[in-house]
Amino acid sequence: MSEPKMTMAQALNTALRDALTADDAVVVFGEDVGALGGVFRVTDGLHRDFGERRCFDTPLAESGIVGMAVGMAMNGMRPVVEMQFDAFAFPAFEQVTSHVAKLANRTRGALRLPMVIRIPYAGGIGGVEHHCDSSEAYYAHTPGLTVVAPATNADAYGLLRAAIESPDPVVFLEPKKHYFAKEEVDVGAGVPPIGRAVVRRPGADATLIAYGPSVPVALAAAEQAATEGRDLGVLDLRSIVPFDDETVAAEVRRSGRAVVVAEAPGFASVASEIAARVSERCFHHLEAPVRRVTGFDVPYPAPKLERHFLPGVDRILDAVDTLHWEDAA
Amino acid sequence: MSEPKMTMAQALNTALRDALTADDAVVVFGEDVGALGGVFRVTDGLHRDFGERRCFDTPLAESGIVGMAVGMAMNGMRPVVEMQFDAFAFPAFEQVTSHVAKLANRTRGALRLPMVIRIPYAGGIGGVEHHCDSSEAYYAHTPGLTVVAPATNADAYGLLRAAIESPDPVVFLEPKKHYFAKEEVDVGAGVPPIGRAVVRRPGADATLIAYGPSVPVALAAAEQAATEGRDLGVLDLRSIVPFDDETVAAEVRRSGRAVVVAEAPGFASVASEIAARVSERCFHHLEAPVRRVTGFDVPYPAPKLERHFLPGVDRILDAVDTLHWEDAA
Amino acid sequence: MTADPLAQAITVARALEETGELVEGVPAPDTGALVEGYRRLVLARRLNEQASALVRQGRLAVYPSSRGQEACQVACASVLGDGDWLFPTYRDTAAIAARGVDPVEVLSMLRGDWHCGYDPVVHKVAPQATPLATQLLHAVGVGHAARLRGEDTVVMALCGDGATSEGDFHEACNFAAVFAAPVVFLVQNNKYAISVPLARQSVAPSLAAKAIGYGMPGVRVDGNDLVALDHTLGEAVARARAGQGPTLVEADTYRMESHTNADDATRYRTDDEVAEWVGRDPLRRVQTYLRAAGALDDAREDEIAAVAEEMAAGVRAGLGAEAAVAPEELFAHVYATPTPQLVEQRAGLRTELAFEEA
Amino acid sequence: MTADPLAQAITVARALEETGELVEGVPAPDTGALVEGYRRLVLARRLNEQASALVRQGRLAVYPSSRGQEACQVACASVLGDGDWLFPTYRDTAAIAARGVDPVEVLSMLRGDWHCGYDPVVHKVAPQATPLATQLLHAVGVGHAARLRGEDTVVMALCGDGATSEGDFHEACNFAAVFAAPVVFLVQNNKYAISVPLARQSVAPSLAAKAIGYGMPGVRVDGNDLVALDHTLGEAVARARAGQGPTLVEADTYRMESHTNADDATRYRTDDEVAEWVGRDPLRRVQTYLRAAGALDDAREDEIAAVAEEMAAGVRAGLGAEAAVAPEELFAHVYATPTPQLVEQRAGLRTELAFEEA
Ligand SMILES: Cc1ncc(C[n+]2csc(CCOP(=O)(O)OP(=O)(O)O)c2C)c(N)n1
Ligand SMILES: Cc1ncc(C[n+]2csc(CCOP(=O)(O)OP(=O)(O)O)c2C)c(N)n1
Ligand SMILES: [Mg+2]
Ligand SMILES: [Mg+2]
Repeated sequence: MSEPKMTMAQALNTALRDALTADDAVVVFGEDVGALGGVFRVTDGLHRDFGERRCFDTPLAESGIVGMAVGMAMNGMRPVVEMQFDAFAFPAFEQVTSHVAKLANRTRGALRLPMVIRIPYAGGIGGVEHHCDSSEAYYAHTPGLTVVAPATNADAYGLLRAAIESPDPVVFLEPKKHYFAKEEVDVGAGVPPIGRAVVRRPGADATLIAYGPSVPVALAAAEQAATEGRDLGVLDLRSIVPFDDETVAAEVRRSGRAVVVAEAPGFASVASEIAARVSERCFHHLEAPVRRVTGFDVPYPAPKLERHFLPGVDRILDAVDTLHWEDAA
Repeated sequence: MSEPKMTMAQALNTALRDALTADDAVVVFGEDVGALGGVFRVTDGLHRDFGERRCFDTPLAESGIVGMAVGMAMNGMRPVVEMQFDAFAFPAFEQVTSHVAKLANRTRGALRLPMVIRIPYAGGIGGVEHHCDSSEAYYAHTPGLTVVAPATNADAYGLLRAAIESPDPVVFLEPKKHYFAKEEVDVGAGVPPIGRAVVRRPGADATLIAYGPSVPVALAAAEQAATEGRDLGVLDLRSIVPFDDETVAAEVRRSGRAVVVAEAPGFASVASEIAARVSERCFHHLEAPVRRVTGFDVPYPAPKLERHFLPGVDRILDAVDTLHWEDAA
Repeated sequence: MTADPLAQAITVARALEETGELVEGVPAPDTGALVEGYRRLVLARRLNEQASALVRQGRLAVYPSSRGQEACQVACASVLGDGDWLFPTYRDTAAIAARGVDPVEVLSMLRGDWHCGYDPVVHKVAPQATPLATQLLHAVGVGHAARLRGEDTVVMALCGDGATSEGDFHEACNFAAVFAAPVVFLVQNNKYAISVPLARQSVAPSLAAKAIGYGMPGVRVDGNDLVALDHTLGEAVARARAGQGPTLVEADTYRMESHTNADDATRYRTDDEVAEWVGRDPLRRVQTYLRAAGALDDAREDEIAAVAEEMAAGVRAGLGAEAAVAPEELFAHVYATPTPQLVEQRAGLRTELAFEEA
Repeated sequence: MTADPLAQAITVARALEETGELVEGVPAPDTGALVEGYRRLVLARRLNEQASALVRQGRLAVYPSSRGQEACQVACASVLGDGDWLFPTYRDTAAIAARGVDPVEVLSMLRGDWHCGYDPVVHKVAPQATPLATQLLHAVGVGHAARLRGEDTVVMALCGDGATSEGDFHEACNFAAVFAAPVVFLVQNNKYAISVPLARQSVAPSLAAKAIGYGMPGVRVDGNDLVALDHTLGEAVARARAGQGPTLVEADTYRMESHTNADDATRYRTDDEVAEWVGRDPLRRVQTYLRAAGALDDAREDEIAAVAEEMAAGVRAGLGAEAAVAPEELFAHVYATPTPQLVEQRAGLRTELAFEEA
């Protein structure tokens, strides 16, 4: 029996609805999340159906939104806040790094912050400047945050439910370019644990490691490679922090080769971390250095140059080509 | 003939003085940099000697300080601003990421921002929370910023002069624990280029790669290792962005082993980047995986636990011990 | 400050009634100058219409229209001198054009060419700001730098009602006041921040009242009244130029269209509300006044319309001619000299492109 | 708001003259309650003195003293009920103690044990905030959460004059006003932010005047006058509790010591200025009044002094007994359950420690 098809925006909306229904402590707020239903319609109808107390608009101030959420979480609520785009979460950076990430530790666990910061994430939508940034490295580098990035609509649903139920603060990265693509979503599958990667495609020759919007690109590359006789696996991290070392290392040890794919500029990034970890943990199994296919170390470009910036199938396959195949058995 | 001895605070103060004298466009401002001379006395006497127009206190608002500096740099000045401690630069994060780093690119170079953001950096001073963070990863990951971290007082002088003369915005990280230690400083040595690492100690067996406050720790570890018959080299990056791939790769290829040392939490950090780059670029020369000795992935601890958090000589030597010496010739 | 700063910050200054009649006691404006103002209003309106049309035709991705706010757009530019600076937002395309920048250059950003299509230094117009309120601090910096050098530059810094809630608005106002920076802050209070109404943004008696907390004058003006705007902004500019520091001006106006074409305003406001503001149209008010004063006739209107059509045709043509952007430009401006890392990445892209072309 | 919000925000409310006499027209305070207030003032002063002494003896690393601000410290705690919350800064140790937290727990942070030495939930006292103004938003959140649940909690949020310049101050005031959150913002205007004098922080007629721009009452009160503070803060708490929203209270006071022991105030202020404020001492004022009113005699003073000495002895003893902190605690609280990465890192540290011990 096939599950209903929904877009990622709908899957997230359903997750919010189900969470609001399941737990009175859940509240949703941010800019334009009320009557408008969010600029991506992720909160569509919540204000109407759950009322002003459960879903409301705030003044236009991101530090304010996150800071107020901290206080509400201190006082028994489970706030889920929306930042309108990655770059517009930056005004809240001090609140995120100095409080959201640290308050539980500061108080020896007396005050945990069960809050979720939802961020429409990454590019590929031809947006004007500041609308396509990938900001996961900033959060992943900050101890105390859980950082999650779904790649499928089913994961969007499940991981958002898990994020809302988490006792820890979660930065929840929603790939913008997926918002309006439909897939089957099983909302009855239960809440999955955060911190588990999943093998989207097994592959004997090399492993592509990706998360969020780069997963479908990696899958397309693997598809393409298959037609050329190369068997590439694709691993979807789903959760950046915690990191699923076990699954990642197992896959790479099996294949002996790895390419990390991510949209963000590569320098000092999550891709760097993955490459460093894999290089360290799989040292004796690697036939070739771990390659990274990432955004260039430049600001996200204007729409006309977007396709040259983003890691695409060709660039991934070029990287795969460099993995010392001549040495292979 | 030996050069005069000065503390790093004095070396930086001298650099600011010399820059203020050399170029009318240079202005110094921030919190408490005027009459007080800065909480670390780096701007000591500048207000008195150069007057209110060249060195002044601002209202207490870091986004304001950086944002005003952007405007002043747009209009012909070379602002050098001080953030009082790493964590107190976070309110300015949006200005730094969305403007300081991007304005030149946004305007196709029509508006460059020759400004310096000075940040007392990292720990080891037994400070209360928020006073010992290491924030280089956030800046190094942001394209458009130059990120510099001196380890010696001579470099503090030279690199600050270079940073002020740079046409690009520079984040200048000053290791707090060095502020009051004296060394010889040759202020007449000319302005060095930014982007060059330096071999502080050659070493045949393995290379310790460090920057800023970790350099002396790495040197101490090498010293210690020497007494045990192991010849460790120490490389001081000095500049994180641009990164000196040439020098780093050359050293590691020579020694075949590398340990990266940095105070910041290791996950998705500059240390990750170095480990990933070295693993990729020196793959065939590595006898062992590149190890990282970094801060743990926890918030910077209270003074009593600081010594357990910080990478120290023992931890570095433990990491060196894991570098597959049994395989060595 | 005047004797009663709060009253001044609450009372809406007006020169022309909605009917186009002069408000009692207000001196009659110079009609020659006002005809020129009217011409600029018509151009601004035409530009808004043309850009929106291009969006509907799929030739521009997005356009945040200032329809209904044209009086603000025109006034904020015309009170400035050549040496002054304008700091616009994404909504202020018409103001930038009124300052003399070719609208094609401005709109090329929305065609996706690059983040800023005009040279900000040549025109003394900052790039259109997207991260809300951040540009206000830059405006203060530009003004303060000028002041430190003894120059009499004035900086006009624009933002919306929503942006006043951001921390940077606060810091900019405070820095400007403390340093007596020559900045005029013009808040176009168009009643909405995307969907969020003013009442959720602030419960203050007015946005201009915020000025009191910074120790600068705050004044409120009818934002659909070109004559009042010219006067109020002109005075603020004069104060700034004379070294008397910043002013916060709140213009009471309305966003007649959706936030952008991607927005759906019917979700959060009523047709009645919009209809009410049609009656307060900034163009008709001046037109009626000038016609009544005998300073505007059909012939002059036709002339103006022709100029506006010419401008619009230029925009269509200019934006029709697709400009190619070289992929390598990705790396060209990030640093004055590309880092070794960027040189390497550029080389990689070059190889890819050569391969694609082959 | 009252008829003239600006006048209210500028005039300094006072009940006791600097001489200790009742201000004309002010009703006489309840002397029983005021003796209790005096007792708390003496305790607060003694705590400041004891902590500073421990710093001089090298037994505490640092102490930001509230000497001179004790009336604010006492009043802000005593106007709260058990269910209310206090949001203090690094300077408000005495206020936290006045709220009933063991000062040894508070000061253990400055001994380097951990970032917060008391349980914030048990005491309904947030951890002492270091990043300026950030805590004000948390206060609004705590208040708003209570209100959504229909609870009548009030939140007292403290900050300094310098902190009012931060963007978060602005956002917190605005959120509180828009949501009518039950928050009392108490700005202890002690005239300096480390070395930066008020004049470089703001050129507004008062800090309380900022309230006007948020649409909330702003009141100014003599911060060295316990009676006036009790009254003003009490009224603000009552308003908040009644659902009438936030109030911004500016207390006019002075930091008698350096910012911390690490600071050198002679670099930026004169002895004369400090001497002037000695005359406005918050303790002596109440003492003189109570003595004149016959409500305080030597015996009672001796009793109070004894209690204060006992407290100080407890602080000395408590801080003398070094508390060991387990290195593994580094990993214990970062997440509810340590991540695999932290488990691995903890194992590494365990090995190191085992090796050290061996
Ligand atoms: C820091 C930041 N947060 C959010 C946004 C997204 N955003 C763009 S425009 C807008 C509404 C702005 O409203 P207002 O300031 O009133 O200006 P208007 O659009 O009405 O001219 C929002 C929320 C942004 N650009 N920057
Ligand atoms: C965001 C931030 N910036 C800078 C600092 C460093 N700092 C600590 S206290 C202080 C002065 C604060 O002055 P004020 O708000 O008046 O409070 P006071 O110390 O006088 O009680 C500064 C600049 C900080 N703690 N947080
Ligand atoms: Mg608006
Ligand atoms: Mg102060």
